[in-house]
Amino acid sequence: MNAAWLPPMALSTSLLAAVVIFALPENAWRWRTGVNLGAALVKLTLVVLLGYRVVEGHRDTFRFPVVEGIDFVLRADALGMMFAGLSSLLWLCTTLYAIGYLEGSPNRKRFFGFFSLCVGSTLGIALAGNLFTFLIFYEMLTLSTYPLVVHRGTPKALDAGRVYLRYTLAGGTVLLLGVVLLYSLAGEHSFALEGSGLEVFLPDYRGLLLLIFALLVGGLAVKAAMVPVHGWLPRAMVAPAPVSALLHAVAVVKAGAFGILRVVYDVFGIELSVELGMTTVLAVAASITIVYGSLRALAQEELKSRLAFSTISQVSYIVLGISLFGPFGTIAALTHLLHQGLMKVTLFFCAGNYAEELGIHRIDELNGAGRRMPLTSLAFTVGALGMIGLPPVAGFITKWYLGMGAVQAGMPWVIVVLVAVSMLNAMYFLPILYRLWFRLGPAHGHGAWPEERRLGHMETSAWLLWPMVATALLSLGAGLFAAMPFSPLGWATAVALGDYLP
Amino acid sequence: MNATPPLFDLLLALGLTALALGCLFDRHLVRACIVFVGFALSMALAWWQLGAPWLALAEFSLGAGLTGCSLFYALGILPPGSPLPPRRDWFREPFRQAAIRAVLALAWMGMIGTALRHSVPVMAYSPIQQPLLLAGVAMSALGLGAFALHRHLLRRLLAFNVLGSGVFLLLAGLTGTVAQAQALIITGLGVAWLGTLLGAMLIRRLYHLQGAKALISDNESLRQKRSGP
Amino acid sequence: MMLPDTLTSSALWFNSLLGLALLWPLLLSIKVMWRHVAAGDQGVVQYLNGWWLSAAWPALGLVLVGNGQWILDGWILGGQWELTALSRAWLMFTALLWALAALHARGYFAHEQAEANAGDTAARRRLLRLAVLWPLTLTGNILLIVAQDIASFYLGFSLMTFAAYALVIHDESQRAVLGAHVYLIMAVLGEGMVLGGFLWVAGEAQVLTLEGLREGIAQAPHGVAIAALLWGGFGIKAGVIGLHVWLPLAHPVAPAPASAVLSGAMIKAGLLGWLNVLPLGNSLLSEGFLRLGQLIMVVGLLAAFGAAIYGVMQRHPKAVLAYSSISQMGMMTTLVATGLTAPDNWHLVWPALVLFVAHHALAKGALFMGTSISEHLPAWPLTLMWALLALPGLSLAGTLGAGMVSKWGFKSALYDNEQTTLIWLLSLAAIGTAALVSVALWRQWQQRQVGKGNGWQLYAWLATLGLALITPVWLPLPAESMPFPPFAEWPGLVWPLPLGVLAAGLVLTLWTPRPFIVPTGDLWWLYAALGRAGANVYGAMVHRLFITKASIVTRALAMETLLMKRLEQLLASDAWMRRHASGLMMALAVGLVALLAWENIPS
Amino acid sequence: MSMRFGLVESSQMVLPLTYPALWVALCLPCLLGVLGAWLRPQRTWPILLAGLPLVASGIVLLMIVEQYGLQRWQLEWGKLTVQLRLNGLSVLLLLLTQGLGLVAALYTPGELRHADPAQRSLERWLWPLLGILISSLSLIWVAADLLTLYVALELMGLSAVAMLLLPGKVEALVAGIRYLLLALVGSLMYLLGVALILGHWDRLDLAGLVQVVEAGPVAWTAAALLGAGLALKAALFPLHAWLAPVHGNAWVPVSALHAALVIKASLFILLQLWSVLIPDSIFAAQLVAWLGVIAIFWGGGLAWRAVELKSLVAYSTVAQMGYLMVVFPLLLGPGISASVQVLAWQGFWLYLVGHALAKAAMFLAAGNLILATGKTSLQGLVGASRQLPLSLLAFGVASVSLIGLPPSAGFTAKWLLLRAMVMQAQWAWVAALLLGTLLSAAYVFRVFRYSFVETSPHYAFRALPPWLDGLALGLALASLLLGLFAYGPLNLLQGDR
Repeated sequence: MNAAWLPPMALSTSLLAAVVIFALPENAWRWRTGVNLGAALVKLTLVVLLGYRVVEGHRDTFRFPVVEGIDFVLRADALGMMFAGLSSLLWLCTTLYAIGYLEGSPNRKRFFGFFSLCVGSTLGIALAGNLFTFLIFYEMLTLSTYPLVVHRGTPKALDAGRVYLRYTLAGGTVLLLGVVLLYSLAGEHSFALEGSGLEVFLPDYRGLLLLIFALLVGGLAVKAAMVPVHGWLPRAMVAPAPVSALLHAVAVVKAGAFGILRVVYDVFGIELSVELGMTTVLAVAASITIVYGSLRALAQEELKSRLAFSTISQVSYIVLGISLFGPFGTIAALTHLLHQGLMKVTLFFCAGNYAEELGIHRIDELNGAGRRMPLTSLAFTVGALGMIGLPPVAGFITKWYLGMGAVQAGMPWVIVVLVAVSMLNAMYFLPILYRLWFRLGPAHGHGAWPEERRLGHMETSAWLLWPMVATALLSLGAGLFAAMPFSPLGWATAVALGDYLP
Repeated sequence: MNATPPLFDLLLALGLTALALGCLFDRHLVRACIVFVGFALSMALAWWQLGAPWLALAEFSLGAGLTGCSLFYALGILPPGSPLPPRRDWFREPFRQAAIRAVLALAWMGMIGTALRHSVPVMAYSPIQQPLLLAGVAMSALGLGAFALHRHLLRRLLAFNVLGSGVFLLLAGLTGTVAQAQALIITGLGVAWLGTLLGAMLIRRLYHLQGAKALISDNESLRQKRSGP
Repeated sequence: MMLPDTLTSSALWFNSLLGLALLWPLLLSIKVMWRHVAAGDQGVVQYLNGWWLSAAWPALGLVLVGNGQWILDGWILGGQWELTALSRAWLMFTALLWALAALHARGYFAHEQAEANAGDTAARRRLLRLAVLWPLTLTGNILLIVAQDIASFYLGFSLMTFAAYALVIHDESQRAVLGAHVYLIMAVLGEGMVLGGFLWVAGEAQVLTLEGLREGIAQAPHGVAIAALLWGGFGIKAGVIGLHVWLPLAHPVAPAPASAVLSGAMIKAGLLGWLNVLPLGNSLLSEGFLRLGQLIMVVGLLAAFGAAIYGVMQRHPKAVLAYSSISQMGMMTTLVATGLTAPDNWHLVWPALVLFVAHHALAKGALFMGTSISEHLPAWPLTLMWALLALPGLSLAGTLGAGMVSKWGFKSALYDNEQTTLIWLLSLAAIGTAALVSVALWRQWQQRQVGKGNGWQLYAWLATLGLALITPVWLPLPAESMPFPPFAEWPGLVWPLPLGVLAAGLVLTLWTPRPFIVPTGDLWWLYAALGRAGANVYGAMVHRLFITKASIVTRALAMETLLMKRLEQLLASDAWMRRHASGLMMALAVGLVALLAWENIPS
Repeated sequence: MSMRFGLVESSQMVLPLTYPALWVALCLPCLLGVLGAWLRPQRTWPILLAGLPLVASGIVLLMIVEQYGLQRWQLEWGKLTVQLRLNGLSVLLLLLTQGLGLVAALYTPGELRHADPAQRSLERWLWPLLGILISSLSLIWVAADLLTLYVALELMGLSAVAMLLLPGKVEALVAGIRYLLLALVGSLMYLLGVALILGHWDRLDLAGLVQVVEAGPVAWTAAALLGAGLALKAALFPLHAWLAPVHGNAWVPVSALHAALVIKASLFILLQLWSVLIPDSIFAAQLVAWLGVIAIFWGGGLAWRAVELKSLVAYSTVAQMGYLMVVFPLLLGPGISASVQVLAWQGFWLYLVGHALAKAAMFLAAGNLILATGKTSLQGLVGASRQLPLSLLAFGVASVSLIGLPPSAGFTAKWLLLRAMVMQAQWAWVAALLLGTLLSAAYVFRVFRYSFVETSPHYAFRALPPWLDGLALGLALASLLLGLFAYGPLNLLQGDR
């Protein structure tokens, strides 16, 4: 039984929400909040339903022809549902957070409208059943994110927006070329095919296949912020905190990483990728990105830019996992897709809370913030420890599987990278924790906060607090109960063993 | 085959070419317009000669009468008492520009001539046989060259009209006076008059709004205004 | 090796007690936080109250229940918690030490509590931090002992490591901050090495349990390298020479009860790590492991002697004791190494080692607590006091009580294998121990103060002391593995003591170098200098890259401006095209014809 | 190629019920225009009501074509024969014309209400001119002989010029007279080409010409003359320069119609005639394509540096026409495989239609922005994102299609074209298309950059009736959705219909 209506319906929740939000007047705060939350909940429900059906063995597919021989396909498969679940869940959290974060600021209608579009595109990316459909939503994501990046309207924000567009549109164009070449070579190619079907071209078109692979992955790497095409990401930090959270944890960088997953596993197939020798290249590129991102993060003095460079480093773990041939590498990549999302979103929520409540932007202003904002600081601690890869936070699980995958794929040098980066992560996160908890600051009567506002009777407004606590608990839970059947790890293992590998 | 061309045709062709030259390159605008009316009358004669009395009538009324009136309206002569724009065009193109136009016009003539040579077999043997066709070629080339060269709007309007006449003549010469050709020429004449009328009104309006300077198209002051960083 | 359960216990009973042992400290730390929050900014809270003191008691109860196993399927990567003969004994002395140290802490921090009650916010903050993180550290320690799966073990290890940072930094003095930072840096380094080793072996052997890991290492192609990596990683915690630098810097600055658990329980976790991951007693080991064992042995002996020689020149009694710990750990390292060099004998060595470790834990705990006693001497006879203070030292040197038993234990185990050189070397090292203890006592004597003592502090110390001396009595090891030395062997065990005391006396009287010649933390200063130099080089490189990048950016911007100018000049010719549209049209037509003709001319 | 234009001789009977629909489609606009001049509607609903039968006629024709395929009519009028044909392509363009015409008409009252009263003296004339324009455009799509095409072309040209002149500003007049003169000369070129054809082959019906035309100097010269004249009218590079000033100064619905349809009509005729006259020439098509490549960058560069909003939109038209020019070598010439030609054909028309919708939407949106801000420059848009979200959204959606980002018609068309180019291994065109995409993104996003500025002082904005924005947004969305739902329209474009 094919419930074709389910995928488009899940997709349309956020698109409809965007339309309704655009139609509502600017000051209809209650209505907008209601629509936002209602849509997020409905979408989450639908995605859970889809996921349930995927577990039951259904692959709900919705398709119609766009032009001769090319279909628009929305298809719920296990891999897509991982990403869809992540985006729906974090959309809910981020929406709640954003409602609190933007309270009283101008242009909220625009913000939430594009926010919904952005998440809608992300879901579209997750559900896309072929490269053509993927490309559609991928570019939609670029466009709907631009207004969010320049939301503040300051010259800095506008410049960041320009840089963002330069990178992503150029990347999108490269991707487009790759997709066109692939379609010209092999025709319509659904993600659903067993095996890649491209092996037949290997003897005659090796060079072309290599070129297509390079174009596809190169185009996607822009959004995944791999070195040397990462430059947009730290600049995009001028956006409001929920946007940064969304960009970094769910939407944009993940879209790139998810795209690489699709290309390597579903378009080329991992065997063909190995055969082409591209996985080693990918592993080296990812390792360079990981180390470079961490080194740069070490030198940052702003909290958000440190987190941004940390993202550059962390997202490439996914790519690294992809490039490690074998089930463990795959599991690591898939798991990290979710884990990194949870942890990073927590960290950005925290950074946003510090900025909103206390006006803190620089790391050296954080002294003693743990006393003033204990829950936020606890959440930050959880996120940071996870990033370092300490158990029981979710980051450890990924690192574990990455290491196993590295040995399995015959690339033990990756372990050196992993350990070195863990140390680097510790070097740039532990000093923050030290400042939060052990240094004396304004909360102890030394100096004053840059710009203190009392947003709620707790340490800050409840809108800002609870989503963050929820994501922190989730990232803790994802690590603590990783061996449970429907944990991210469990799901990733099912996907990796059931769907992709011989 | 008759080796000598009909004398009247020859004379008419020469006269048309001369009148076209006169109206195109006379800097005195009133004089040029008067010459143009003469040119249009000769055209009517040519249509008569080609056996298309309806076309002659149309040319007489539309080409000579209404177009002439439109031109004089543009010059402020009709209706009496209108403001009078300067009667002479003092603007001079650099020599190089003129030379390029001349070369283009010659190339143009060559191109049309080659096509005619293939299309009308007679032309290959004795080009003189069809003097009106040749006049059409010359007029269209002259008209186009002048149109490209001149900047004064009225003179461009004149050049366009001469070009049109040349094209009509070519058409008639190539096809004879079949119904389709007549329909095309009548439409063309009507459009040419409408265009001239519109142009004349525009010239008057522009002169009214901006003065004599505005009548020189694409002069520096306007260009400066349009181009920006 | 497995012992019969001392109590017949159902799995449920075991599991719930194990859960309680782990959760109880967590709950207590939440409770403290809650009470602090509930009391508000001005409220008075007794942080180290009776509840808090009970943190380690469920773990003690667990030991009494006996061996057992609890498999948790959903836990991290699949949990397997177990009390084996080894871990049961280990948990016993660890929990005991934690419980006693907590009692001691109640007295030790009474003064600070009073300040907090008087409204000193700094004292409140410090006490709250201690009260919250102490149970957390304990949880980590318990977890790493009971864990038989890698993830839980690593979790416990890291939890203990990072939470203990708060214990070291407690008084927030400059030296405490330095000590804490050194501790943390070395800990992170250790975590990294351990993680690397774990990942490697997990990938090679695809195992999740420690038992599988030991077998995996023995068979893996790069087993020796992995073993070396893991040995180094845990060695940082266990104070292997070269990696020991945090010990002498962190111990003196930490509060006495914290030093007691640090030195007594936590550095033993490193040793437990070795026992858990190294393929000790596996008779099918490759040649490489033998070499590794020899290397470890050499390093251990180096620590045993080097630390002793360096330690006697220290001034702070706790620093001396820290060096003593390093020296003792060196001896234990040597014993561990025999598991690799002489695997057949390992079944005899390990109970002796555990006894040694347990005794050392309690005795060292007593010694560290003693340093706080000597600062607040009660009104008891001085000789009695000094005798009591010296007791654990004497025991450590192997002259009486449990120390003698344990020394005899491993001596006899080694005798069976005829490793006489090793025995002789270890006896020689005992001289060092004796000397160090003597110096520590002397330094305590020099810095003694009277009064302001507290009953909790004193009685906890006495209890620790007493329990240390009778370790074999309560340690849940088979009695036959803890034989009491026959009388004839006594001189052979006692002789290092007088030599040690003599050596100490000589050093103290003849040559006491200035502190800057023998700085506490020895190699740390070298490492720090090297690290700083490396950081400088890196910084210079980065700076140069930064300058290069900036100049490239400037140049690119200049180029862009220039290009824009050119582009605008070019685009200005659009007006030219407007002017010449008709001419262009003519040219286009002529050109098209020419092109069409050219195309169709037969070549 | 000429097959695809429906230029086939067939003796198929014409369904009688097509006549009324055809006459309504061709004549009703003129009648309505006269009515409009008389009544001068100030509200939208009468216009909507009047436009319904028109659109209905288009839909009836669509259904007929879908059902029965190609339709041909021969109207005898004295010695003259007027040939008309209706295939999938022409009915598609007819519908597009009617729709855009209706939207432009709906927009007009709003535009006039807010226009400078000094410029409204001639507003009465707008309605009949609009009517003539739409009628003549409809005629162009269906005309199948050169005479009818000439008449329709002249009608369209003159009415377009007149409409552009109506505001009466000096700039409009200067631009208008230039346009007038060039358009007239262009028509004469066309006429000259027709003269050569008529003189040589003695017939004007295209279907017949397909049979008799053979390569030779006459065909070449005729093709060159027609090509040059129509290129001038279609504003193909390098004859494009008159376009921007014309658009910059006209009324908004007029600019919209002009950019969307008028110049496209000339291109339509150009391609149709070339497919008849020089179906096997590579070089001419290559020349056009190379000029198109230059146009993409030239127009893009000009739009990128533009100061005025409307000139940005106008210059972008130049660049977009360049994309269409680039397709020529894939449509004309020997040795193009059928699959490539199908892709290129579909891509060409999809791009044309998508661009027409998007460009019209963009002009309307730009007009809204200019009306509301009272400023014509990009600088004047500062703060618009807060005050005029809907106008800006319409502009944004239209620009998505213009840039060719998914899921717009521009994207789908570009996709088809890219595939055709890749299959034909025309890498230069591929590069031009992709780089052009980036360039168009660069100039379009300048608008947004200004509109998102929040730090500058805010100007007072005039409130606009929401239906003005609604019209722009509707067109933009149509262009966007056409990309996703292109299957039906493209099916219609196949040659057998």
